[in-house]
Parts: sequence; structure tokens; C-alpha cells
Amino acid sequence: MPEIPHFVQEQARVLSNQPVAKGIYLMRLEAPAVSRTCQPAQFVQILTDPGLSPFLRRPFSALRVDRDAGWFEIIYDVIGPGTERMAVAKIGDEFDINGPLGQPFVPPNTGRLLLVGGGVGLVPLAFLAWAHPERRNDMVYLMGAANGHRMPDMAALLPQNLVLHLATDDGSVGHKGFVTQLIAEHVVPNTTVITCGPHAMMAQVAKIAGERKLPCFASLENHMACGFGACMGCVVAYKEATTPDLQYRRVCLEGPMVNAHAIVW
Amino acid sequence: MPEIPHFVQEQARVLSNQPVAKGIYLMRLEAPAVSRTCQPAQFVQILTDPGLSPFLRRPFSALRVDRDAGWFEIIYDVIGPGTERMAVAKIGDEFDINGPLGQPFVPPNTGRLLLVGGGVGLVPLAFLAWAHPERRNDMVYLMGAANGHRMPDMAALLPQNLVLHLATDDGSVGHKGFVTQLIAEHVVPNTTVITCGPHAMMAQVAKIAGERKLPCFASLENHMACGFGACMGCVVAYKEATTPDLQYRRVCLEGPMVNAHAIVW
Amino acid sequence: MDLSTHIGGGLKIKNPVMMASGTFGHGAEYATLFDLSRLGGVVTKTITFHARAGNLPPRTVETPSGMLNSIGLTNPGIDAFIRDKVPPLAALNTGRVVSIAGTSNEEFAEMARRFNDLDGVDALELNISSPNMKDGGMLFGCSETAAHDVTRAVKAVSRLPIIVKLTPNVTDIAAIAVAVEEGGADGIALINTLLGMAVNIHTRRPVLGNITGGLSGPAIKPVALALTWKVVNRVSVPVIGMGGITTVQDALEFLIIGASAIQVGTATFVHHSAALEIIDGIADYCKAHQLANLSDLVGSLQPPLGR
Amino acid sequence: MDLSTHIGGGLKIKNPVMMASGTFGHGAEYATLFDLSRLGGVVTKTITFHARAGNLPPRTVETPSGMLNSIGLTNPGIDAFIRDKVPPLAALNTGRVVSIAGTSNEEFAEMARRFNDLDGVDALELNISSPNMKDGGMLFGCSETAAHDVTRAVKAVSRLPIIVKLTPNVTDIAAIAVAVEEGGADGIALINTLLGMAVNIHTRRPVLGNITGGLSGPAIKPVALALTWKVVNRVSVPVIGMGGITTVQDALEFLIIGASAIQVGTATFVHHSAALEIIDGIADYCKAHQLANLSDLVGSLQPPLGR
Ligand SMILES: Cc1cc2nc3c(=O)[nH]c(=O)nc-3n(C[C@H](O)[C@H](O)[C@H](O)COP(=O)(O)OP(=O)(O)OC[C@H]3O[C@@H](n4cnc5c(N)ncnc54)[C@H](O)[C@@H]3O)c2cc1C
Ligand SMILES: Cc1cc2nc3c(=O)[nH]c(=O)nc-3n(C[C@H](O)[C@H](O)[C@H](O)COP(=O)(O)OP(=O)(O)OC[C@H]3O[C@@H](n4cnc5c(N)ncnc54)[C@H](O)[C@@H]3O)c2cc1C
Ligand SMILES: Cc1cc2nc3c(=O)[nH]c(=O)nc-3n(C[C@H](O)[C@H](O)[C@H](O)COP(=O)(O)O)c2cc1C
Ligand SMILES: Cc1cc2nc3c(=O)[nH]c(=O)nc-3n(C[C@H](O)[C@H](O)[C@H](O)COP(=O)(O)O)c2cc1C
Ligand code: FES
Ligand code: FES
Repeated sequence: MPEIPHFVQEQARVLSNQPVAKGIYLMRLEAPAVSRTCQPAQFVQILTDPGLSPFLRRPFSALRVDRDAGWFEIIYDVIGPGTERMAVAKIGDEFDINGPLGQPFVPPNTGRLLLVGGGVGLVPLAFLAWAHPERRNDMVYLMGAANGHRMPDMAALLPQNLVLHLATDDGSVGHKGFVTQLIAEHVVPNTTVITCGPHAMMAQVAKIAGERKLPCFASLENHMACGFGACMGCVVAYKEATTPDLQYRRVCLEGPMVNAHAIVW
Repeated sequence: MPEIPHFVQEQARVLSNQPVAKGIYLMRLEAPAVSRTCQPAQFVQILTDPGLSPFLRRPFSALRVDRDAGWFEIIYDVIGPGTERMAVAKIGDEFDINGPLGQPFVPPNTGRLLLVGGGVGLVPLAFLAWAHPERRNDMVYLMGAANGHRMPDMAALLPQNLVLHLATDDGSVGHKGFVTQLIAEHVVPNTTVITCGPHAMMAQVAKIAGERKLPCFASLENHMACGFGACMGCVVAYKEATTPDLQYRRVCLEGPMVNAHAIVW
Repeated sequence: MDLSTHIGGGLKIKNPVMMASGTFGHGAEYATLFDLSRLGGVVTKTITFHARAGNLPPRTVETPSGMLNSIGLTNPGIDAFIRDKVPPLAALNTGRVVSIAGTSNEEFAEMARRFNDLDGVDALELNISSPNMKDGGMLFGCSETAAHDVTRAVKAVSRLPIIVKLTPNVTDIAAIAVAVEEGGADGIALINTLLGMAVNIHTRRPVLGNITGGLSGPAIKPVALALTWKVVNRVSVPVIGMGGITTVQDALEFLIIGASAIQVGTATFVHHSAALEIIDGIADYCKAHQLANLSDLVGSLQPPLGR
Repeated sequence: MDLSTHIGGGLKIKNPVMMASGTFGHGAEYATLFDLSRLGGVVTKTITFHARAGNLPPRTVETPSGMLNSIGLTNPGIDAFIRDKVPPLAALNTGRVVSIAGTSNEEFAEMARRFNDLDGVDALELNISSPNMKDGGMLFGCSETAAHDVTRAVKAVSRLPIIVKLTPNVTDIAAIAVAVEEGGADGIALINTLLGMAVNIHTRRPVLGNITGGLSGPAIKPVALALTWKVVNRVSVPVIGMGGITTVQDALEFLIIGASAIQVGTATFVHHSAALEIIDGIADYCKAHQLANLSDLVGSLQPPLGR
């Protein structure tokens, strides 16, 4: 069983907070301790209000860190009370955060890395691209959104020279249709697929990768009460388990990036 | 039994919000409907957060209204989560408010009006002074606070030419001691005492007034869940009641200004 | 779209949203606040045979996402109620439900009998669940036999539909529900408040004059929903769900699991017209989901995915 | 100042603040997070005889000022627990309490017996109150006889202090407490979670894979306090109070009404070091109120003014 990651609680100061697409915000938080160690696929938990409502912290993947300047960024979809509070935060406001949480993900050393993102699922994939300049030539980034309004300006969020293909459900930007339809044409021998996005999309990605016998990793977003392995709430079912207690495993602790072929979708 | 006052729910916009003493703030709210009808001794209920925490509205007496401009003012002591949220409100922020609630208080037509305020209890008394220029020559305003830091600049809050005497527990401003000690020297024949402040202070005022057979009215601050007579929670015990159900009566409905000699202190 | 619903004994109300007992006075006095005829129904503050003063203040205190109350059934007694409160109530164009609480089966029955010859009362709600009444109240609601017997005693004399309101402070609320159904209840309402307490750490005294009180508001909604779910699965009479309902989402949860109607209580204290927004919201939801009748929504819960 | 307190069977812990079962893993794995030796005690996640997978996800959902969980006692079984988890637990310098749940009196007793020869476990907490265990669990906690008998069965074989943890989902928790005291319990812990439910109105399905779950967090604090108050008034063994304790104020309320210790559960999820802040806060309070010993605070409640 993986160890509890060493995380810290920190008062993070909002350095910027603005929309990058319809209902989607980019927030930069000054938080030296978290920024110092945060790795791709890890996440932070934000207390969106100092009172009791919302009650639990809200988890967000890290997009990009500047370890020297001591900040990191997140991108969030405004979908409920917690993210609504975040959306009205002004520069200088503070949030109590925990992090970094979850296991860092290190991509394989060789072969193509096919990154398949949907909506705000772009975040951990973008961090991977930022964090591994040495692998960028092997990366192909496929990005899906409902429509153009919901598609951020990816050039501003990704490192330069990354091969990028867009898809929207209504065709207003890029390929018309699901981003999963783009996978086939970008598979080369020795491709690893890494995905984050809506559950149904990731399940589809895993299926396609499975059919082609490609390794596949997915960053899950199960509901989390604690984020640090204490509640056993955020579990996902594994196909194989030697003992009953290993049938369900904690996404916050073993993931959020998991082997997409090992779990029950 | 008094009728439920006709009150409205209104989005009130903060026009100003600044400290007038240590931990005590003056807030001006743009709220045309409430301001149009609000009378002395009435109060408003402020939803201090749109979420569930704090859960109940917080009641505050009105200090002063400008019916034409459509604003009213309150003065509040920052003592808990609700007033803490209010204290950080910026110009332009909005609060959902209910009002005006409670019965308007009309002072007697003749004789001296001895207003005895303690702390933020100054508020309904000040409104009385603003609302009755024709009675101002007969008013004597006695104001108590713990110390000078907690004593607002009363000249800025009261109409001009009002006779005013101050007292502080530590003597840092005005008389050293309790404001109740000033009552005796300001009683003349046909004096009505009107008081608002901490419970113990008002009880003392009522006792002094009773000993001198002076009419006395007190503005109570019982805990209120609804503010409009629906919950039966905010009751005060009356000394005499013809039927059991009249033993306790609702402060929000019959008050908050009540006959200080009729109730059990 | 037809939002009307049956709440027992043939009583049909125009929509499933009612004002809960003890949280809206006697109803009629709020006619200036909003158009009461928009409501499905109003349940008046529980009355007892004799007038009651109620409990020592303080009687309310805020708690996380809720409040405690220990009002203690302040009321003018049945005679004054019938004389002063029933006429304005009768004038309302909404479901008019009177809540009664007795200290014995006989007293319950006697109170119920008084309403037989009155116009303008559509049903009685038996409050056998008040945590703030020392003699009677919750005691009836804590035992299957007592709950059954009091229901039977009232049914034997009353010509009105009888709704029995249950307490959540029991081991097996579904068994109590079955008992009152067997006693002849036409409908079941739940939940009354959960027993609760608060302490002032500065004075080291209970905050409430009555030491304990009843917890209500959003905090208790998950409990209310689970208990309503237990009850709807066991009885066939209509069930009125309540407990923390504040938004249309809350109300829909109760209807989806099978409540035929809902009551709004504490939410009214914060947003006096919460019930109206809930009615509108239910209509919007039915429209968006193409449900022509409320009955298409009531009890439409599907099993969890993967089950 | 002496914050130490007795929690039953002669077990004295250094301060009254413990981590609640199921909310802090097996304890030892959080040694990197903060200094566990500062805690009064740690109660490990409930174990069963055989390993358990736990319930179908989703297992948690937020509710107003609280959350529902339907974890379902995921655990590796007693053998693996003793092999893998007890050694690191034993190494901790704090009160080490192991929570166990059986499906029969015999299984409870057999599990308890296994700890007789182990070093490093200071007490057992019998979980007879889990709403998420279909076979056993809460069933034992819902009947006076069953609660009494399981306590007696364990006491007959165990050499450790036995704390029995009660469910709030009963009509008369004080009667259950008296029954377990008569069964020989050395201490009583309460409350476990309240039964609750949530519905997704978009899918019209229960949010939890298990349909219902247990409600915890600040929302339930008033209920926990009232039930703890009922129990402390009826038993003479030490009582450990819990339910929604998040701040030092909350903890003080429980201690003032008579709990000898408290447990922090859900609050840890939000503020992982909440327990430490509570310990400091209790010390500050005792200092400010010139209480030399925790026992001067425990049970110091005065009646309401006017009574
Ligand atoms: C590891 C991880 C990484 C994530 N990264 C991102 C990200 O980069 N960008 C982004 O926009 N979103 C991300 N999410 C999802 C994000 O946490 C939720 O959108 C957010 O919590 C919603 O909160 P709310 O109060 O606005 O909405 P709510 O109304 O509370 O919830 C709306 C939805 O969000 C889910 N949700 C709410 N609370 C939690 C919680 N404590 N844990 C998990 N899910 C929750 C609910 O199940 C619900 O479906 C991530 C989730 C996880 C678990
Ligand atoms: C009719 C009336 C007029 C008032 N006028 C003023 C005023 O002009 N200026 C002012 O500073 N304060 C006034 N108060 C008191 C004010 O309402 C409380 O100070 C405020 O509610 C505190 O809220 P909080 O969340 O900051 O503190 P909390 O921590 O919630 O409470 C601190 C104290 O305030 C009391 N309080 C909290 N909620 C309520 C409530 N819903 N009803 C009544 N009391 C409550 C509590 O009993 C407690 O003693 C008035 C109260 C009433 C009933
Ligand atoms: C202040 C107050 C007074 C109440 N009085 C009564 C009452 O007289 N009779 C009754 O049956 N229920 C009474 N209740 C209970 C409510 O009708 C309702 O069952 C409970 O509050 C749960 O619903 P809620 O959370 O929507 O308020 C009262 C509740 C409150 C808050
Ligand atoms: C996620 C979760 C898991 C829990 N698991 C257990 C358990 O295994 N055994 C047990 O006795 N109680 C368990 N509980 C109950 C807590 O120990 C505690 O009794 C309850 O949550 C109330 O306290 P709180 O509001 O501080 O959390 C669990 C609670 C939660 C929230
Ligand atoms: S969120 Fe608590 S174990 Fe993962
Ligand atoms: S506050 Fe509800 S009746 Fe006065």
C-alpha cells in the first residue's frame, strides 16, 4: 500500500483569477511549500470558505508550478457552491489549502505519450507536458470540449511546440465530434495513453487503448472527503484483488492517476 | 395581539461600511423599500451569507433613514460569524435583507424623554432623536460604553443640539462609572425613560425608573429565529397574563420596544 | 401540468408544498406576506386542550446549518383556537390542516371531535412527536402500541382525514408507521425535530431554558430523507416528508423517493417565501423532465448504478 | 495543569482528545503528519473477523455542515490487522484503542481474545453501532438485551478495558447505556453516525452506492450532545463523547456536560490537525478559568438561569 504523501496545510494567496473559457477559471495561488514539491498528477484541496458551507475541501489538480516564485496554478469549472466562491475571489484573498496530495506520476521513458484531455481534465496532462520538456517531442495532446466557448486558448496553457489537436462536440473548434475519435490516427507503436476528463470519456479512452493493447493511465476524480487516505471514501474497484480489502482502493492515495486497465470502469 | 408588520425582502447594496469605534461598524445600505417605511425601534434582518453558515438572519435596529435617497444605516458590534462577514463587506456588495420588522415606537407627546443607551444600544435611541425633531428639546441622551475606544463619536451619529452626557466604565471619556448613575440627576417631573443596551444595564434602568415611578420602555435583543412572529422563539415573560399563552410574548412582534415595567427582567 | 396530490383520506391539495406546523403561526396572519392560496396547504401550530405558556426562554439557538427550538407548544387552547383562529383559517383557499396534541387517547379524541362540526378544516395532523412536551407529545410516537392506539381512538370519532406526525427519535420508525397505518391513519407526516442540545461554554449552562430542544433545518435533511425512505417502503398511505427542506432540490429528493407531499418549516424563517420558490421549482423540473403529473415524479427513484 | 483523564477500566490517557474510529486509518500511518504522541488516544478503523471489501462506491457525499459515508467497514480482517497494523500502533506513545465488530457474541469474544496476549493495545472499543454493516453492527446497539449480552461475552474473555460505542439511532440510548454498563462495560463511547440519505435529482438515483449512509460532522453535534447528556446522567462509567466536534468550543461543550473524553472524527478530514488545536484550546480554557485538573471541568454544567 502506498505511503501517505507528505503534505502541508498552507494559507495560499490569490495572485490571479480569471476566466479562460465560459465558466472555466484559471487561478494562480502563492503557496511556497506546496509549490516546492508538487508533481504532475498531484492535487491540492482547497477550503473554499472558512465557515461550514461548503463543508469539505475541494480537490483540484495542479496545472503548473513555479518552484522559485512559489506559486502554482489550477483551472476549475464553476459548477457548484465551492467553485462559485472561488470564482469571486479577488487578488490578495486567501484560501486555506492542503497539498500536494496523491502520487506523482512519472511517464514512461520511451515511446509516444498520447495525452487525451476533456474539459478541465486538461490540467494534469498539461502539468505533465510542462514538467517533462525532455519528452515533449514524443507527446501528442488531444483536447476535447463541448464547444468553442468551453475551449480555453490552449496555446496559453501549454508549453510551446507541443503537437495539439482539438475536438468539439459541435465542431465549432477543431474536429467535430468526440476527442476519442482522434485517438486512432495518433497511435504509433509503443504508445502510452494518458487521460483525464469526464468519467464516460475516460472509460471510452481506456476501452480504445485496451483494444489496441496500449498501456493507459487515467486521472480519476472520485468524490473525496479527506484526500489523504483516512476515510476510505474515494475508492475505485479493481478487477483483481488478492484479498477482499484490496478490491476497492483509494484514489486519493494510490492515484489519482491509476492504471486504466486495472480498474472497473 | 399585534398584527404582523408588512415587511419586504430586498437586495440591499452596501453604500459605506466603516468602523466608528473599536470593533463597532457603521453600515449604510441602499434599500429603497425598507427605507421608505422604517420607523424608530423597528429592525431589519440581514442574511450575512448566501450559503448556510451563518444560517439564520441577524437582526439590527435601524439608526437613521433617508427615505428619498432610499438608504438606512445600522451600527453593529463585531462579535461572531455573522457580524464578522458584515465587517468585511465592501462598497457595492449586496445583502439579502428583511424589514422593517417589529412595532414602530412613538414617544409620548409631552414631558422629558430620557434616552439611556449602552454600547450599540445607542441605535434605536438615535433613530428616535432623528425622527422627532419636534421633541428634541425635551430629549436628554445618556450614553455609556466600556471605555473611550468603544465610544463612537456621538456627535457624528446624533442630530445637532441634542443634550448628551457620556459615561465610561473606566472614565476614559465622560463620567467614570455606569451610565445608569447619571439617570438620577436628569430626571425631572414627567420624565419617560427609554433604554437600549446590554440586558443587565436595561434591567437596572428599569429598576431605577420603577423606583421613581417613571414610565420606562426598553428595546430588547432576544435571540430571534424568524423575526416576524412565526416561531414563538423570541419571547419575554410578562408579569401579568390573563391566559397562559399570554405569559410569554414575542419580542419581534410586540417589541422590540416594550414596557419595561410589564416584563420579568 | 398537474401538481395536485393526495395526502390521505381523499384529501387532494393543489400542489405538494405545505407549511409545517409551528413554523407559520396559524397561517392566516401571513396573508399580507404572500398569496397563501398558492400553497398546497398550511398546518397550524399544534394546539393542546388547555392553553399553554410554553417553555422558559431562551427558546432558540442557531447550530451548524440548523437551529434548536424548545418552544414547548405555546398555544391558546382548543376553545380559543376554534373561536379566534379557525374562522380566518377557514377563509383560506389552500389545504387547511390543524395540528393537535393531547395528553391521553381520550383527550386526543375529544379534541378531534370538536372539529367534526366545523367548516374550513380539511384534515387533522396528530402531533405525537413533539420533543418539547413533557406530558404526552413524543411519548405517543415512541411506542408502536401507543401510536397505534391513539390513532385508532381519534379515527373512531373523527370525520376528518387523520395524518399522524412521527418523531425521528426512535429505533424503528417504519414499525411505528405501520402501527399507525393499522390504527387507521389516512396519511403519515415525518419528521418532527431531532432531540438536541447546546451549551454556553462561558456560563457553563445550557443555552436553552429547557436544556434540550428540537433540531431542525438543513442539517437534518439527510436523516429526514432516510427515514422517509424507510417509511414509504413499508406503508401504503400517503407520506408527507419534511425536515430541512430549503430548496427545490431538497423537495425533489423527498418526492423522488416517494413522499406524496412535503412540508417546509425552518426554511421559512430565513426566506419567508421559500415555499413559493419550491412550488415554482417543482413545476419547472416536471416541465424539463416532461412529467405531466406529480405522480410521475413521486416514487420515481431508481437503484444506484451498479446495483 | 493536568489534562489527563480516565476512560474506563483504569485506563488513563494524557488528555481527553482522541481520534475517532474510521477517520484516521490505523493511526500510525499519520506519524509524518503530526506528532501523534500529543494525542490522548487513537481509535483504529473498525476491524472484523474476516477481511471486508466494504460497500459499492460512491461512498461519501457532502451534506449541509456534514457528510454521509457508507464505507462499510473495509478492513483486512483480524489476522492481517494483528500482523501488519498492531506493531506500528504499539509503537505509538498515546492511548491505543482497537475497534472491533463481530457478527455474533462468539465472534466478538473470539476477536477480543486475540488481543489478550498482545502488547501495545490499551483498550478495545466494541463497535455495536455501525449503520454500514448489514450483518451485526448496529443491530447489537439497537436492543438492550443484545447490547448487554455482547458486552458480557467480551468482558468474560478479555483482559483489556472494554469501551462500548453506541448508535444514536434508537429510542432510548440511556437504557442501552445502562444495559452495557450492567454487562460490564468499562466505558461508553457515543455517538456513531445518524442514518441518512441523499438523492441525485438529475439521475433520480441515491447518491451513495449503498443507498443510505451515516451522517457525521458539525450538523449532528447538537444531537450528539443531547444523547451524551442523557447517558452521563444514567451511568457511572466514563463516557467518551463525539459527533461533530470541530472546534475547542464543541469539545468543551461535551466535557462540561460530563464526558470524560472526546473523539474527533470528520473534522480531521477538513483540518487534519483539528485534534491538536482542540487540545491546546482546552488547556487555554482551563488556564483562563483556573481549573487545575480536567476533572474540575468535566460535568461542571450548571442549570439554566431561572431554573
Ligand atoms: C483528484 C481530483 C482532481 C480534480 N481536479 C479538478 C480540476 O483540475 N479542475 C476542476 O474543475 N475540477 C477538478 N476536480 C473536481 C472538483 O473537485 C469538483 O468539481 C469540485 O469539488 C466541485 O465543487 P463545487 O462545490 O463547486 O460543486 P458541488 O456542487 O459540490 O459538486 C459538483 C460536483 O463535484 C463533485 N464534488 C464535490 N465535492 C467534491 C469533493 N470533495 N471531491 C470530489 N468531487 C467533488 C460532486 O460529486 C459533484 O458531482 C477534481 C477532483 C478530484 C477528485
Ligand atoms: C431587535 C434586535 C435589534 C438588534 N440591534 C442591534 C444593533 O443595532 N447593533 C448590534 O450590534 N446588534 C444588534 N442586535 C444583536 C445582533 O443581532 C447580534 O449581535 C448578532 O446577531 C450577532 O451575530 P453574530 O453571528 O455576529 O454572532 P453570534 O456568535 O451568532 O452571536 C453572538 C451573540 O448574538 C446573539 N445572536 C445571534 N444570532 C441572533 C439572532 N438571530 N437574533 C438575536 N440575537 C442573536 C447570540 O445570542 C449571541 O449572544 C439586535 C438584536 C435584536 C434582536
Ligand atoms: C420553532 C419551531 C416550532 C415547531 N413547532 C411544532 C409544533 O407545534 N408542532 C409540530 O408538529 N411540529 C413543530 N415543529 C416541527 C416542524 O413542524 C418540523 O417537523 C421540523 O422543524 C422539521 O422540519 P424543518 O427542518 O423544515 O423545520 C416546530 C419546529 C420549529 C423549528
Ligand atoms: C468515513 C467515516 C468512517 C467511519 N468508520 C467508522 C468505523 O469504522 N467504526 C466506528 O466505530 N465508527 C466509524 N465512523 C464513525 C465515527 O467514528 C464517529 O462516531 C462519527 O463520525 C461521529 O463523529 P464525527 O461527527 O466527529 O465524525 C466513521 C465515520 C466516518 C465519517
Ligand atoms: S478521500 Fe478519504 S481516503 Fe481518499
Ligand atoms: S423571532 Fe420568531 S416569533 Fe419572534
